[in-house]
Amino acid sequence: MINPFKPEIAVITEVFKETSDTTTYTFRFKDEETRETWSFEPGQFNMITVFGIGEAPISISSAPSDTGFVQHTVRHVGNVTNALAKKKPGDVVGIRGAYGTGWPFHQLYGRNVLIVAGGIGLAPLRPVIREVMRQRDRFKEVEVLYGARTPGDMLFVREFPEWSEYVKLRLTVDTVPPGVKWDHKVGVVTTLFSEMSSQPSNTVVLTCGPEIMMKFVVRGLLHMGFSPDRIYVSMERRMHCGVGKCGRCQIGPRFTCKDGPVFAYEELAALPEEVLGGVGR
Amino acid sequence: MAVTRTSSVPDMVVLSGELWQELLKLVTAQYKVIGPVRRGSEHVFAPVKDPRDIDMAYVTTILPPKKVFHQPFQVLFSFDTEEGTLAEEESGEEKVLWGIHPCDMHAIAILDKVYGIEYPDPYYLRNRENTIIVAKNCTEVGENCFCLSMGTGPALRSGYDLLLTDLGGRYLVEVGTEKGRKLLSGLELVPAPRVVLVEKEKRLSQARQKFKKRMITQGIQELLEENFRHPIWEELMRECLACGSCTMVCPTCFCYNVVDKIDLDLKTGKRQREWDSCMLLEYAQVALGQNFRRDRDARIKQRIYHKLLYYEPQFGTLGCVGCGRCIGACVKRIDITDVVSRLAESVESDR
Amino acid sequence: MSTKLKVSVYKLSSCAGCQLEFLNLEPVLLDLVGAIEFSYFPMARRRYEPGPYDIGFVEGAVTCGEEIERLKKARQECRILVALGSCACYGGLPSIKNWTPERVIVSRVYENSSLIHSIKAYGIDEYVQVDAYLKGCPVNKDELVEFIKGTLLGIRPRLRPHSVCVECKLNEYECISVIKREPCMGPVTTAGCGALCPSRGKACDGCRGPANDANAESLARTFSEYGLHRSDIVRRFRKFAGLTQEFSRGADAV
Amino acid sequence: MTTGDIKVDYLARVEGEGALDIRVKDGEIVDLKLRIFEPPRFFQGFLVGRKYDEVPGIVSRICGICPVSHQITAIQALEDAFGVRPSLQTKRLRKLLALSQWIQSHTLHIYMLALPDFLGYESILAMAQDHMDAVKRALKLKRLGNDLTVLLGGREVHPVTAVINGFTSLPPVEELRAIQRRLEDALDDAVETVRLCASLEVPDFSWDAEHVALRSEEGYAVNEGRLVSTKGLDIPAWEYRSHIKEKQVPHSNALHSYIVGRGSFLVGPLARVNLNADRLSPRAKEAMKASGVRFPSFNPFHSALARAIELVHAIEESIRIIDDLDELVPEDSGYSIKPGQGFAITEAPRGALYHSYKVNDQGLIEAADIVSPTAHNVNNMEEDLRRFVPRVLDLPHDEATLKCEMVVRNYDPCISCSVHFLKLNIVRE
Ligand SMILES: Cc1cc2nc3c(=O)[nH]c(=O)nc-3n(C[C@H](O)[C@H](O)[C@H](O)COP(=O)(O)OP(=O)(O)OC[C@H]3O[C@@H](n4cnc5c(N)ncnc54)[C@H](O)[C@@H]3O)c2cc1C
Ligand code: SF4
Ligand code: SF4
Ligand code: SF4
Repeated sequence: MINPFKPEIAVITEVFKETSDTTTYTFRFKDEETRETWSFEPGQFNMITVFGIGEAPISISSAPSDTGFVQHTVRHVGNVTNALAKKKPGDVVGIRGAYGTGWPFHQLYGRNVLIVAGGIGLAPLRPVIREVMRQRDRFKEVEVLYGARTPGDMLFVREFPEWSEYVKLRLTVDTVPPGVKWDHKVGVVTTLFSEMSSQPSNTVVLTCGPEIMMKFVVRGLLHMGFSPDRIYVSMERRMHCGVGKCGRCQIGPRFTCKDGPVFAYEELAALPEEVLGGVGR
Repeated sequence: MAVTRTSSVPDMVVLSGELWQELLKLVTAQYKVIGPVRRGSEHVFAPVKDPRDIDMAYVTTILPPKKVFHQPFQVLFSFDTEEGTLAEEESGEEKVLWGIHPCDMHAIAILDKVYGIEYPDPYYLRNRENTIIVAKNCTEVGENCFCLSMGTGPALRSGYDLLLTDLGGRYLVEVGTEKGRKLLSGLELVPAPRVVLVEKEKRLSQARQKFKKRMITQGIQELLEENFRHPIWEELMRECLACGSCTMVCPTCFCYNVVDKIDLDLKTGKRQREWDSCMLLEYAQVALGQNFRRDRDARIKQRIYHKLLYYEPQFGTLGCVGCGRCIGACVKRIDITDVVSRLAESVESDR
Repeated sequence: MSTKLKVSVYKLSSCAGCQLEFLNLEPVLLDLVGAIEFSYFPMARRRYEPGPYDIGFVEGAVTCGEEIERLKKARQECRILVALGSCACYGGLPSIKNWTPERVIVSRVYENSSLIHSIKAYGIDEYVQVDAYLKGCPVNKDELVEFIKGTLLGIRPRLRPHSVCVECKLNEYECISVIKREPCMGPVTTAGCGALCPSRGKACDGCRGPANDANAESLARTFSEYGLHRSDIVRRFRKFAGLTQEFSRGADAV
Repeated sequence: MTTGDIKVDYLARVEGEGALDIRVKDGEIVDLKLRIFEPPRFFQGFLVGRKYDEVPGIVSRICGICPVSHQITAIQALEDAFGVRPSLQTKRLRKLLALSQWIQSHTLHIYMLALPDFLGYESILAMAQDHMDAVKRALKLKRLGNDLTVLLGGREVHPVTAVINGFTSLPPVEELRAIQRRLEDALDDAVETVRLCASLEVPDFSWDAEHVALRSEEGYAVNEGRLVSTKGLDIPAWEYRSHIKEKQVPHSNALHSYIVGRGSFLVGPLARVNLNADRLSPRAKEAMKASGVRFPSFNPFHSALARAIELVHAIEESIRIIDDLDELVPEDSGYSIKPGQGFAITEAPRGALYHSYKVNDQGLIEAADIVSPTAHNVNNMEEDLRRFVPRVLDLPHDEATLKCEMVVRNYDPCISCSVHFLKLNIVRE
């Protein structure tokens, strides 16, 4: 019997510090067969093990067409993620996955795409952006709205110039520390709505970020006439198995790990438990 | 093509006095048996060495027999922090789970779905497959039992390897599977006449008369969906101790936590999972302190809604089997059937 | 060798039982001293090395001014300061006296009370910032080891934050409250002791202080239903952790 | 012609904190103070108003090294007040529990306090390199005592099962048998410990201090008996206060126990062996004889040896008690509360421990009186020091310090349990 709880061993091949508290890791599976057959969809996540510390669900931030390696972008906030911060190229971790629903990638073909991300929420959307760049003709207008706390907290900035050749990239930050140069917007991510070009018709929305952010994003977009059945959100819940067994991630009858993390907004809105916006309650 | 003696065992036998004792002796001698034994004034499922320790008259146990399959603590594998080498724990021996009640059998059927679908759970399934289940119909009813309302008792129709019914000093034994038949193979047995089924039915219908507790199941889904905001939840929030007992004892609860237990050399260790509970504050807390169910009422609702509303779309069945353990374990006597009745009453009086 | 964690153990007003738990770790003691250095531990060593230390374990409640000074010094010389046991966490048993005027308490023990300079007993976080709490009277040895391992690894160790009931159930102990209708503090007390008292047929005494989300008011109402007098209920909550908000609410509930 | 001060700050390894100030002038001691830093925790103060059944659990917290002794003494004092007479089974289990703590505490003292001093190490941890055998033996014996406490009481420090008129739970007989085998196996280790202690070179230092201990018809006294002494004391527990009192002395910080009409006295293993040698178990007697030291001995430096002899006794006696406990039956532990006063004395590892309570008709405590072994001894400690110090005045400071510490550590003082210590103007270096 396959044991879904036993991670594959992977070696860190590259460590790139995105910001003061976030790092992008490149991993290579030790087992050659796994390396060749392993596949995933944008928006899925892996359970990453630091042996002796524990496991944490982390979105895959590389694209399916990036073969031979897999990348994760990790914000160091707790035990596992801080332990990762101490890892160097050559160190081993455990990886199992890929788990969960991805973004409805094939539904995006022939449509406009609006991506709204906050903070670390850009990580699971990076694979979408990278695929869009590689198959640009299959999509109509693609616009990315991205907000972070400060300019220094923006992820993937070294890739922005290239991204901008393919998609409309609009940036905002909550605050600009004194002495920092910033040519973009200041304010929460929804302040970008006033300047964005995306229109409700034929547009699919993908959003990921803090739950409170997604609440206001969804509320704003619905108000502007975007269709609730074409808004997709990626949810965060505590998880310990990734495969619908440990129960920790349930939202109503849904398991965030296997029915999500990407949900159609409509599906969540129908649940009795107040979800988007029920922050802390 | 050896013809085993097993095939000569009839499908239905009646065992009394000596034969019954002989069966117990035979089974406990040949297998690791886990059966109901006394612990103070309660009962637990525990390994039985001496058949006299089995108490067939038990009403319920502190923990349900699910603990044999989904263990409170389960080592998943051991590791080496530098190499990452993974050694899996060895599988256990064949055992017999003796005397479980219909409600618990139904609960196991639910867990079979939880652990059997999509990514089958090897630890659960290994324990499950290694176990022969001897179930026992209930001819007596406990004060908290309401399986009758849930359609999960007092009689069992399927799922067992052997099924026992107490006919008063004699046991009707029905064979459910070949695994079960094997247990009877060492005895000289004659088939029971079909009339004992009449006797069995009589005893079970007597039992049905004895239920004091009842759960309203009709329209329960709508009832809950419409009353997510209801004063009763605030009242329960004031009462509930959030101690977690109700969920720890529930036969259908499956939540767990995973922890790495590292040795003092900081090089080797084990990954282990252990039961957890949605009633506990830290359960839904994530890094940086955010908690998706900080308030007690949110957690109480999660438990009750999960049992009575969410299992259905998840696993095609209600998540409560009416064993009554959560009622019995609650220091505050919070009663799931009472909560539903009161919701129904308040809706009734609103009309 | 030089990479060993430097550990110090301080004693304030206490019974020394918590620090004795280090020496009660016989089976792993030699491994432990392979990983950490008891740089300052008067109970076990005559010699001591000066700070700074990586971890400082402070045992005992603060009950006099001089202890406040020593505590502040301890805070300065330790990277991680740990409240070792319920006295250091909450004031512990010595805090029972806080509800009686100091003068009355002193005169019950000493004839010449003018010589005694005692103040109300508090946990150490009344005076300094505390990085971790190891609860219990005494602390649990397994938790102590888990904590040290966690510190060696640089992580937050997992200490059970929930009620004693969870461990009671995990081990299938007969419920003292439901079965015997005895007033058990388990539902509001932090686990980590393995439900020791219920395992030995005894109601939990609440020695580990309030659990996560402890609903002491509700438990106090149940105690009252069990026939406890108001003063009995107050005594139960004002024992090991009477100064905590949660247990104060229990004491005031009925 | 020397004038100097000896200050021993932080008497290391006495599970508490004390300091010794000695002022010397022209070779004469002009002032000697054993200062105790331990602030009072007022157990006797806050016990007033608590319920009788809380008492054993509360007084346990007076001392983490000998919690069992406080529990048992409190229980017996309350039983005395209520007129409860526990069963033989309960008495046997209690004795076993008390002995388990002797094994643990004696091992702790001998190997972790005394041996490093005599062998010239700063701690047992430092001894590990050269004396691994001894260290391993220490850990084994200490664990054994602890495991026996855990089996009977639930945990090593502040066990939970002992209550008035019985136990809340009984140990499984198989486990008692299993630990009995370990006790049998450990007897040789205990005898080896006696040999080791006998081999230590001790100063020739004796004086005729009064030695006080319980003595009983029922064997080497632990939980029962009359309080007797080498100078003719012979009283039951309830007469304690007519004979033993405390006074405050101007040069010292501590209340000093004294026997009315005489003065300071010594309790503990040395006193017990001196007064009860005839009641020791066979192997303990043998080991005592083989040690080459003649008892009674009035040399306080023989207290480690006395402890080792008691270690043999405690183990052998435990084996015997387990033999007697072949079937444990749950008993009715009911009793009714009566207003009144009760008294009890037991032998804690460090010596005689006295508890007395006055209980009202509600079962509330009206007065509590607790005198721990260390409180009994502190007066005598100073007496020892006063006689001993002149011998070390000419030694280098470090050595003199160590020697003074050793005098104090002979008593294995558990400062945290000294509920009677006063704290006065603490001056810290
Ligand atoms: C589907 C999904 C995708 C995610 N993708 C990313 C990502 O790409 N980059 C990133 O930096 N973070 C991501 N997170 C959040 C990340 O999982 C948490 O930050 C991480 O689990 C914290 O673990 P820790 O051990 O460092 O923290 P601790 O607070 O020490 O957590 C202890 C344990 O609690 C659990 N836990 C704590 N917080 C969370 C949480 N937010 N979600 C789930 N379990 C939690 C974990 O099992 C963890 O082992 C994602 C979360 C989910 C659910
Ligand atoms: S919810 Fe309660 S009654 Fe229902 S199965 Fe669980 S424990 Fe039994
Ligand atoms: S005995 Fe106490 S701690 Fe255990 S389940 Fe009952 S109430 Fe909770
Ligand atoms: S059960 Fe309660 S009193 Fe007993 S050790 Fe645990 S927390 Fe302390």
